Amino acid sequence: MKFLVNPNRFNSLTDLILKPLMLLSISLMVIGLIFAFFLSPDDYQQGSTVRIMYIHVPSAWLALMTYFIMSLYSIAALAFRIPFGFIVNTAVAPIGAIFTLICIITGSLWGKPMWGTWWVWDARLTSVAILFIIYLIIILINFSFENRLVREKIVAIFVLVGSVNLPIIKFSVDWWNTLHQTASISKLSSPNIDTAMLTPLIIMTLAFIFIGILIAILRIKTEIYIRKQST
Amino acid sequence: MLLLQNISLKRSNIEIFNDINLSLSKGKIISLKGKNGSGKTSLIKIMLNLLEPTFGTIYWKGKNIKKNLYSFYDQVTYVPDKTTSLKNLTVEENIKIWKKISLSDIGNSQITNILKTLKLENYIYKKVNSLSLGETKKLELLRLIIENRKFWILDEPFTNLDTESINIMEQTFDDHRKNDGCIFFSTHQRTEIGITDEIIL
Amino acid sequence: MLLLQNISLKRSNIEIFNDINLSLSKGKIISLKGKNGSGKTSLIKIMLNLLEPTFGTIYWKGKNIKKNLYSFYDQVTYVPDKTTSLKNLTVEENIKIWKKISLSDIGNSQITNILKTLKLENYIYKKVNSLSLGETKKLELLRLIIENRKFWILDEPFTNLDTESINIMEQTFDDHRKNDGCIFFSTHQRTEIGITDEIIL
Amino acid sequence: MINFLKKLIYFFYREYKLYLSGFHSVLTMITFFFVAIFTFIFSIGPKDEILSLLGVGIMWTLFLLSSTLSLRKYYQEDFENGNLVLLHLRGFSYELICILKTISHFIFVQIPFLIFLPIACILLSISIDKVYYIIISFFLGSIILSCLGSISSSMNLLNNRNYLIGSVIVIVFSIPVIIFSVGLIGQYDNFNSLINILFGILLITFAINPWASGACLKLAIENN
Amino acid sequence: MINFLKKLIYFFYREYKLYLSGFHSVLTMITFFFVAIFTFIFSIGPKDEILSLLGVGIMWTLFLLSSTLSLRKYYQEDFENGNLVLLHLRGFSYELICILKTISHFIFVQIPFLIFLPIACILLSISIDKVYYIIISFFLGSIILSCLGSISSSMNLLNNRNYLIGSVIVIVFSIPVIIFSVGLIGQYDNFNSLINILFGILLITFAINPWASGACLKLAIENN
Ligand code: HEM
Ligand SMILES: Nc1ncnc2c1ncn2[C@@H]1O[C@H](COP(=O)(O)OP(=O)(O)OP(=O)(O)O)[C@@H](O)[C@H]1O
Ligand SMILES: Nc1ncnc2c1ncn2[C@@H]1O[C@H](COP(=O)(O)OP(=O)(O)OP(=O)(O)O)[C@@H](O)[C@H]1O
Ligand SMILES: [Mg+2]
Ligand SMILES: [Mg+2]
Repeated sequence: MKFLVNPNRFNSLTDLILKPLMLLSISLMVIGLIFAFFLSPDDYQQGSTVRIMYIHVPSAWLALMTYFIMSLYSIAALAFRIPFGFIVNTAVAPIGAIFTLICIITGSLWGKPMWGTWWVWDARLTSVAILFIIYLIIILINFSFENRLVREKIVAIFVLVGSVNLPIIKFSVDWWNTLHQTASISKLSSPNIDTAMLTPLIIMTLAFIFIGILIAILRIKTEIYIRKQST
Repeated sequence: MLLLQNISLKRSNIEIFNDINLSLSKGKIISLKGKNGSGKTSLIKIMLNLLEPTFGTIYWKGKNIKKNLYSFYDQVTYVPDKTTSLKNLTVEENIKIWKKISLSDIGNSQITNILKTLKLENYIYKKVNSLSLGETKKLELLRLIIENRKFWILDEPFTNLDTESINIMEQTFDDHRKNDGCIFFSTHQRTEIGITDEIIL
Repeated sequence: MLLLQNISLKRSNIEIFNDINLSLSKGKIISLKGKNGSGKTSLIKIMLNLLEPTFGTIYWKGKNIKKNLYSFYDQVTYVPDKTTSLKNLTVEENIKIWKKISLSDIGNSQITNILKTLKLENYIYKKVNSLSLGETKKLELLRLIIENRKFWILDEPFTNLDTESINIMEQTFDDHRKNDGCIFFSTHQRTEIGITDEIIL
Repeated sequence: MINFLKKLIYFFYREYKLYLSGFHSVLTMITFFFVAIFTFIFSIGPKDEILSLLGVGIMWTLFLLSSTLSLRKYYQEDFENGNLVLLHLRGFSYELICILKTISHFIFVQIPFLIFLPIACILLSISIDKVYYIIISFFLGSIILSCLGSISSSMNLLNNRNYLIGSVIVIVFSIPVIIFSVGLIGQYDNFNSLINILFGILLITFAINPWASGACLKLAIENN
Repeated sequence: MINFLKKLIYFFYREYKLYLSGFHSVLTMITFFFVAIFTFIFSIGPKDEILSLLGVGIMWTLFLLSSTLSLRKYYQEDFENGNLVLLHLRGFSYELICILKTISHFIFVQIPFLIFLPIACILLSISIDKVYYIIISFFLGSIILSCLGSISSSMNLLNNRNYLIGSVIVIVFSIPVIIFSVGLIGQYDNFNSLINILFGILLITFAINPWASGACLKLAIENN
């Protein structure tokens, strides 16, 4: 598992898996989209708007997952002085931001027919919006500060402070009564969702994960390269 | 007293200078010369522990300077190359603030005298940003007298001064050296003071 | 071409100078000397119509300068005594902005050449606020070449420059004069260029 | 003539470099805008009726804030480093500088906000059919703010205790503008007559601005 | 020891002179605050109940936003003209400078503000018995804001292209403060326990401030 913290190992391993990963993620995406748009049934209440779910839910999960990974790496970087953590932070933040943005946009598109408005200040929506702003600020910090050492530290600290937001997002639907759907799929033991809908959802989630990993690998590689250049 | 050992500096990956050794002690005037960009200002900043050298150590009274930074600072007056006087305040206010912050026990009459020799006496109630460049520089140099320390570290102290003021400054430098002071300054000008050592970067 | 007649100036009720007469015309280098506070900078500002003299008039091509201000400005490059380059931008961006605003038709290769002779070629992607003082001054003086006008009006152009750069500047001045240009500059330094006239305030 | 137009364009290019040293500066401004909206919502609570009541006020306040925050970029920096003089020598009269600076302030500070205004409206539960009115009134209002900002920051250059209140006076002057624009939102019936008043104010400030600011610039440069 | 105390006093004297000579920026802040309050009053209309309900939240947010207006006085000027270095050489460690600057920001910017607070309360029809609570919470909150402002403006020294990012970070961090302080006003019963939380936040920011800002100052000076 050394490749998770060591740039050289990371580079050599990812060189190997990059192409297969690319193939895998593209094909999963295609299959998933076919399933989502053609092979899955309409919801009896929501009609075909339910198909938004196949994008909304995976991107939401990935937005959270990305931030979670960033928090782990920030701890690694700050507490155990593993500089690779800073690299990951810098590289991965824009990916998380994009996923969050997708989640918010699809959510609002879904919200208009379902709730009658694009936006409400309900706990989950608010906390996701804050997540997006946190991502944005991280990106902006990376752009604005010239001194790399400073920039990295500020980002890592910021990520850690911001991570209190994660449980709020996750459990907001349980803690406060909100408009938003409570967890129905992620109850692993008995997901109360039809398998015809579950299959495309799972495929799309996998596709999102692999695409996320793919872009992350590419970005981390560039980041490693940039740092090698500058020293 | 102050000893620089094997100082080297890189800035943005370009080597500025390498392996500088020098020492300051009382009764010396050292001038620092070099082309533009040769690192004079940087060396002075390193000397004052404002900039970390890439390599090398600085000793003050035999100990690493970081160990007793403030005892060193307490003996130094630094006049940077840029204007530091507060522009929206008058000359008098600037002098007053500076006198107070450096806990100087210099008398008002003495200050008036110096203002007179420097021909600044008519400007005490003027704001600094309506002084001419040379007058501002003189005000900067006034800090040497106000703070009344042994070590003077100056970055291009003669720019914008007219010949007469330069002469006065050279006289002051000489007096200071005779009073057991030490002066380290960078310059592009040829000066005729009793320089005891010249460093060329 | 430019004629100053009976110019006097008071600033905050103190008389700075009185009854100055001078004229600029092509092929001349005029140096302006004087003590600190004698009004060199003020005279230059008056000449550029940036400051109203207490008394006296300025003529440009026989007409009062206020009548055809911009035709005069169009022939002048002014390098003030303070840094004007934008500190947060790089050297290259500064040059680019300046080139565009003055609608200069000077080629990039020529600029690269000058940057090389001034030894600034390694700094083009550096921000101005991380340059040394001398390097910044050189960048300022680069405007003379970029703008490519006949009249150069300079306020203390040699401060902070090393001897080598001063020589280059003097060479440039000489070339400019030979090309029918006109230079008016204030300085405290002794220079050895072909000064045709010296005004002492 | 073509030269003159070129010069104008390069002036804006320069301003662009000064205001926004890249895309991330724009992004920061917009983030600032949204973070501020969030803060308001956290402090006054997310009740729809209240939000849509306060929404316009919130947005106006933020507009006012952002234009106050950016006042330093107006003339201060260029004045202090002598660039104002250099621009003048390159053929920009003081009045022209003022006009161009006002326009660039509008473009580089206010426009990014105006673009994201509809999203802000969604967040503040302002119904979509009002957005049209809001955008028009903000458009006019922000030009007025830019003009007023120009006057105030040029007055501040005079750096003389008598003129200290420059920036204050101008904020105060923006009160009627705000009253009108806020009032405008409630009254869609006589929207047109109100917008005419706003337009009138705009014309007046726009006409006064180069004249007043130009005089201040001239004076400031003389005293420098 | 006495020398040290003298030095501290003279430091404040110096700050006093600086803030006084730039008094218009404080004045700008206060006018901005009031104009914004007027804006809200106009957009809500003089409905007392709503006003007094929302008043505290509005004041808090405006307070926060207007304190971003004064951030330039914090370190920027002293950094640019080299005075930070000179003060350091006169025996003020970077951390000490940060503490003193924070205190003087509080004294010379926030206190004048706090003085005008009761007037704002009257405008927003907040009943007089609440004013006491409001002042206490604003008092604590403004110290927190001063600390956060110090951190953000010292961070801004490290980036000279994007002057807003510091403010954005500060605002994000102060959202919890606002939530607590606004919540405080509604609940006079457990006022004490809530004030304790605010006090806790105050202590934390006050402890982090010299450490974080000091490090930024040191780095900024090295890179200059
Ligand atoms: C802008 C608005 C929205 C945002 C920001 C948002 C955000 C999120 C997030 C962050 C998750 C992942 C939660 C988790 O992992 O537990 C999620 C899941 C989900 N969202 Fe949304 N959402 C929005 C609108 C909607 C709408 C309008 C609907 C449909 C009515 C919806 C339906 C769902 C469903 C069904 C899930 C899966 C829940 C589960 O089983 O875990 N969302 N949303
Ligand atoms: N903050 C900085 N960041 C990066 N490089 C810098 C910085 N400051 C100075 N430099 C570079 O370091 C070199 C030395 O600069 P320094 O200011 O020490 O020169 P100097 O000898 O004082 O020159 P001058 O005679 O022009 O004042 C220059 O090439 C300059 O470009
Ligand atoms: N803005 C101003 N307001 C009032 N008086 C001023 C102003 N600027 C300069 N002065 C005064 O006018 C006199 C001449 O100033 P000026 O800057 O022209 O001198 P100078 O000859 O350029 O001096 P130096 O060699 O020091 O640059 C000085 O005594 C100065 O104090
Ligand atoms: Mg230097
Ligand atoms: Mg001068």
